[in-house]
Amino acid sequence: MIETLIFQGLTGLSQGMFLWLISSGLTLVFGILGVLNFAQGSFYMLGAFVGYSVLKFTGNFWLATLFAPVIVGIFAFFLERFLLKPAYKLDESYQLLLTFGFALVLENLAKLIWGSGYIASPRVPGLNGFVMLFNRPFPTYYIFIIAMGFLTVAVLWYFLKFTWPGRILRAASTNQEMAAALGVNVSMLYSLVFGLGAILSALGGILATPITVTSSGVGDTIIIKAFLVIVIGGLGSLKGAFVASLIVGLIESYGVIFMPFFEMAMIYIIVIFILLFKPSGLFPENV
Amino acid sequence: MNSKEPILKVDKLFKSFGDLKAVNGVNLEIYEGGIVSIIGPNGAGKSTLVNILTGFLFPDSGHIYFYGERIERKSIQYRVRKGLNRSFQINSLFNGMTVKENILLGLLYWELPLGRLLTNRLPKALEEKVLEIIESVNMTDKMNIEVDKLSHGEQRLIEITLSIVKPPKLLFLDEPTSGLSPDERNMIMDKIRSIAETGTTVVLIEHNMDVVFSLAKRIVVLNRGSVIADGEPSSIRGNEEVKKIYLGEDLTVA
Amino acid sequence: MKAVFDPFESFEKFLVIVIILGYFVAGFFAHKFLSFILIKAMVLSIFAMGYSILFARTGYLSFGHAAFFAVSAYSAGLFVLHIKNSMLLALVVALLFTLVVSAIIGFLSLLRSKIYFAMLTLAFGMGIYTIIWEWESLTGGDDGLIGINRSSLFGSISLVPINHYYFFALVLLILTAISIYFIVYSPLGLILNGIKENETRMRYAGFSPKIYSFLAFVISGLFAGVAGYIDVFLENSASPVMAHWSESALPIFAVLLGGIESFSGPMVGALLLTLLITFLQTVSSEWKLWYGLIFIVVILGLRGGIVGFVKSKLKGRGGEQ
Amino acid sequence: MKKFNRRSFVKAGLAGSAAVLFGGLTGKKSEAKTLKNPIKIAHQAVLSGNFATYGKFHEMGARLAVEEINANGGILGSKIEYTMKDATLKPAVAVRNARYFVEEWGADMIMGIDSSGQALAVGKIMPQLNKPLIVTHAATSQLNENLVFKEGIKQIFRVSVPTYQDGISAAFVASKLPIKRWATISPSYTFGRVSWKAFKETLKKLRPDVEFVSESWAHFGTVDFSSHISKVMSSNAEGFFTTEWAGELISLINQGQKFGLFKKFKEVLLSLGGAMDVVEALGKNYPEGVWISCRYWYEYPPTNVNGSFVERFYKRWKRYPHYVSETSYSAIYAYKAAVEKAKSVKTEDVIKALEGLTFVTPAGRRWIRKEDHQAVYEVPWGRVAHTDKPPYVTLKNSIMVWPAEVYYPHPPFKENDYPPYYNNK
Amino acid sequence: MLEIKKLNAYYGKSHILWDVDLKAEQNMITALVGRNGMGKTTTLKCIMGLISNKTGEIVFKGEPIEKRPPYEIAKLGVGYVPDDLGIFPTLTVEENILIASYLSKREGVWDLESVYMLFPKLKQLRNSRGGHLSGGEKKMLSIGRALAANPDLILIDEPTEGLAPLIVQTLAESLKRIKEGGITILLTDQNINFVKSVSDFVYIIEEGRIKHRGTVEEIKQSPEIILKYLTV
Repeated sequence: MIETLIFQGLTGLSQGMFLWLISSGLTLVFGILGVLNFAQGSFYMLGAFVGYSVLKFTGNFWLATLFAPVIVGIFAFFLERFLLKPAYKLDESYQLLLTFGFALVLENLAKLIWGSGYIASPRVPGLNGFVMLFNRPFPTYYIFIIAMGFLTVAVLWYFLKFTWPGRILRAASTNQEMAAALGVNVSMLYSLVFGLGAILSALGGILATPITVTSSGVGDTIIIKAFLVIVIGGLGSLKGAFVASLIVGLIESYGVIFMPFFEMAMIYIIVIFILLFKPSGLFPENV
Repeated sequence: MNSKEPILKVDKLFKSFGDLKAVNGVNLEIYEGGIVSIIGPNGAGKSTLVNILTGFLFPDSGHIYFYGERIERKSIQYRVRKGLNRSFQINSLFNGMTVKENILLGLLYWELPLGRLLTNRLPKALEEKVLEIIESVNMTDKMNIEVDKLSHGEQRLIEITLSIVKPPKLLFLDEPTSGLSPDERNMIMDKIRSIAETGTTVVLIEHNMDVVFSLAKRIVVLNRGSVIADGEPSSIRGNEEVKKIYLGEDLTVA
Repeated sequence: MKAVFDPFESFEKFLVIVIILGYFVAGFFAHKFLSFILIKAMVLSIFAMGYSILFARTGYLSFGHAAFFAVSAYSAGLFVLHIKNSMLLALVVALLFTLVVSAIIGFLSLLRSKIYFAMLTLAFGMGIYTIIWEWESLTGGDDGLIGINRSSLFGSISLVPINHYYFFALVLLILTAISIYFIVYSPLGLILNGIKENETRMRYAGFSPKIYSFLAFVISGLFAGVAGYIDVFLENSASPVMAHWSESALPIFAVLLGGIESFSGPMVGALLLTLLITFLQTVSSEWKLWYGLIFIVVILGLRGGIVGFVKSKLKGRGGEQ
Repeated sequence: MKKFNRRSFVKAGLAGSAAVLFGGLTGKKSEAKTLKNPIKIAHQAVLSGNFATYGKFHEMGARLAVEEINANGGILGSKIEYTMKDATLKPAVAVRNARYFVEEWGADMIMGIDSSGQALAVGKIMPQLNKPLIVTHAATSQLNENLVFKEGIKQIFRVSVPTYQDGISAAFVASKLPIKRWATISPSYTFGRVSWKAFKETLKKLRPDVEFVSESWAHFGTVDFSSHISKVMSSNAEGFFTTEWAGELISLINQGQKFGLFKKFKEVLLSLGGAMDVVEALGKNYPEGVWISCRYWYEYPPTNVNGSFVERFYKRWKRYPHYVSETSYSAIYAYKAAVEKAKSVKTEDVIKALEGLTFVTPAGRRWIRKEDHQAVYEVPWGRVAHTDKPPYVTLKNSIMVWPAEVYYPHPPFKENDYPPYYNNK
Repeated sequence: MLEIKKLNAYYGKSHILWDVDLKAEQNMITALVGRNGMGKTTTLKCIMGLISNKTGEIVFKGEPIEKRPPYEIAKLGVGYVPDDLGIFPTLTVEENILIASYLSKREGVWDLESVYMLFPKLKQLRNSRGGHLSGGEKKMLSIGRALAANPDLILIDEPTEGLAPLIVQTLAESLKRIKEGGITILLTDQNINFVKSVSDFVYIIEEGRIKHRGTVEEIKQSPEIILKYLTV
């Protein structure tokens, strides 16, 4: 039983990491731009598709992992410049609706470009095997995913804590007027943060390709979960997004054993409780 | 000052934001009738005090008694229904709605029987009352204009009118003349006088000393969240401590 | 543009009456598919008009109203399938259930405001979706409820032929339009608008805004229920996707397309949206792409919706004279 | 095991030679007087979202049939006009499309439909529309048992297999395997539950000694199966059965490989593992040795009819036919056969002609039962082996087939009346 | 250094500044004096580019800046100490200072060490989060941060607000040293004694209009002006 619990825990962690990659992007964008970005799921999907194209072109999964998020990030950067900026004067619910429109369009554009089929999963050199835990195999790729999750946490933490662009980001999240008065180009910062958010989500997308299937509808499914994650964690809190991603991942994983038909409902129940009793989430804090 | 019971009694009120003590143990009694002014330099805690007294913020500690009833944890609307209202420093109207609709919204709670919530035509008396109020501020010709299209002075007039459509017993006016031209200021001052004459006790938070001294019978001076002087205008004018806080603490470097 | 003293009130009224007359006349000429599509448009109109009370008037964005649509559809369907084959009683039962569910969800969601409110309605709505999907013994799970047939009204008026049902739906549409008219152009409508414009000021005017927001929520929920009721007897079936959050985007889009500030907007928007989707689906298999693009254009470029656009043109002409 | 293979091949050969009606290649010239020009056939399937690939495969099969028939003079001289619409997976959309096809576009026959909910919703309104509906994918047994057999909605036909195939025929395979303990990860909706129940009950009858030790239910739209896999792998099961399909099955296989699922379980049965979308996506990565099936497999039956169909299909689309391509293709030929038999496009005549119709299709001989309008045909199971040319997966050396009649429940359908009707001895 | 001509500014419908003309001469401390609510903060925000709804000219070092965004104005060499001080609460004291030098990329005498020398208290607090400082500490930090960007002109809004007398005195000393270091200062205040002690040139603003201008000597010699505009 103990081994089962540990195995479920590990798979839950790996599921949580994908949620973390999406919800960290959502959190950054919300923390700086104040926009709840529905299209974050589309960036996840684009990450997988663009990654697939890069992989086809280069034949190297690691190059795809490197380039796909950057390409998607650049795309998001321009999307923000041209289509999201005009909406900042609107009410926040309109911004949400606008990004919902982005998601609709991107999903269908992807279908036009990459077709409607399922995209084959690449093999990842060196990570196709498994390690033995309690005499049961556990795939190395999942361990890699968990490690990548923690790595992105570390990199983001380091970036925000110890680099100047990161400090500027933290500064701007608390006082944009002062940041501007010190020389921060806030409009550019917005575009860059939107791009960075897209990079994180797209990284999630490409990393998921070796184990799941990619199709144009995949962003839709995951964004709702990510929304729930950031509500649990606290809007705008990266720490909260991380902890909540892991909580949701673990609940789903243990739910499969303990309450097979209600693990989906569990998330909603938690969200409802959080909103009623701790409305600002687990970690109400700024980026 | 007055042997009667105060209508508003503030007892050791505290409110902090982080380590900033915005309101630091304020004690205050307001008696019925006339105009009282609260003045003080920037950051003295005037706005926070008004926000706490009118229910926009809850205090950290201390009590507020309105006609003897403790109200410091009551909702805004509860206090309003008891006869305590305010105007806002930065106009807080129903933008996008006409003058008439603004005034009507101010009156609806008091004047409309619940059963007529869905009537397509307003009760005659109510309709007349709205027109009467609009006329009293000389805006009859502008009553179908959306308020955000009016001049700043006109908006301010409606701001104040909105707080007195149902005359409150105690009214806080937060910087009623800020951002106004001299003409507009005189108009607002007349308005304030007439409000006080109808029996509403007015508490005026104001920067403009001409306005304060020409209207107020009693002045309360706030500095760093505490009351440092309280008395008739003449005594305030001669108060050295007040002079100091306005002109700067007595500096040896000077 | 706003409640009670809208100078365009008569224009709005006129527009709604024209559309209703149009539906009425079309009812005699439309052949089967067109009447089906027009009933669909009426369903969306009722849904959107009710939704506009919450979204356009009171300023709350809900992603959970599809759930009320579905609750009504399922309770009406289950009632005629298992208890009594009476469409009138089914309407009463459906609205009763919708009332209870929307009151509970509305109460809980309104404990928080703005973006949290949108999230909460999404969560509660998806909770209902999950219940419908999983409670297979009652709801038929993913297969849904089937065979929900129309019967007759008062024992004599048969609603089985689609053109009869068309006029039944039209009567409900007219009743909805009248109710919405009375809400929008009444003190209640003004109060709701006041909450949207300035909730704090409403408190200083003596109101308890939450009570009225709750009222708006339940009203909009009830009309979602009316729409769900008509739909289930039109489709003769109910399925869990009815409750999915993405279905809540339809009334939102209808309201935005028609014009968020206007009384006739939801009706205009619903009709256009229904025709638009039908048209796009016919001409292109990538219809959702076009749908999304139009959505973006409406939000970025056509803030007052179509009715708002027409009104500003009319107003502009009036100003020049 | 070999015995079965041989027997199945014999049967298949017989079926191939028993071709009675197959107009596509006969190229019969049109008769002088045409019935109606053009004959309109409308098709709907899911073209958007996660399952969009299904709609494309549907369309490829149907278009191929239409092109062939039109090139050969049409149906009794009338050309076919064909249209295709996105049905999404929402019943309301399918109903709207159906209404549009019949009432607006003037379709003579409508076909397609993927989800059970859609099939039932559209089925229910068929008396109003009164045109033949040929379902090519949705598998719910309620369609033929309740709507057609019990309620008498005669307009509904289905050329694809009902869920029996997925659960019951899998149990036939399982009964021959030397293992006792079974586990499943099944879709958490009606289709998955019905199939698993059918599998369990049938297998229990065939092999009273088996046990079902672990089940895990995955929601519709699950992308990550790892916790389900982890759960079933912690049991002591030896065999694994699933009716997961499309993208979800691909995910399950991918993740299963990573977790060593195909090593842990001695036998794995994937009822829909033979669907071409899954085969294309996995290609050479398809784990060898697992048992797969689906509602049509491009290598079966090894007849000329099938071989030439696969060839033409490949030539036209550069892909191998999916089962929905074959069912869509055959639906149109079934309709053609019926119209030619009835010499009429009137709904009642076509229905009458279709009832009891036996016709030869790429998937072999199909026979439409009169009582419930279900086309009965055989579908193979086999073990995955790799080849060097696309689609890189072959079952050639391990195909197992049972006569469909023995595992299709018969009218009158009684509750929980699962086979075997087939006498094992 | 800085010249403002006919500046009018608005908040919504509210006309806050009326034809304000103002000059800040090189290497001087210019004070804009008035009671609160008179438009002092708005004037500084206009210079910094934080208010877009304005008309008139603002010329800094010969260059018109009224149309420029705040970050460009900052890079031209204008530092800003707002009345709320604008300390970044989640950054440490040291980060708060260094972020300014990082962003400005301007060379000069001011760096972390020289700021610490000016305000030794900050050095002790270097690793505390900005949000945890007291009001006086925040004030030092805000000024120190503005200096670290090595601006040519520094705008200080209400430097004495909320400060204890002793600290005001230290502050006056510090401002003089900053001036000696070659930085022009434009400050607003209502504490006339403080203004008298530090500034070279004084503008008195009331109701958004400049009512009086003169050197500090002139102001000192006309107490009636002070009484008229500044006291109760």
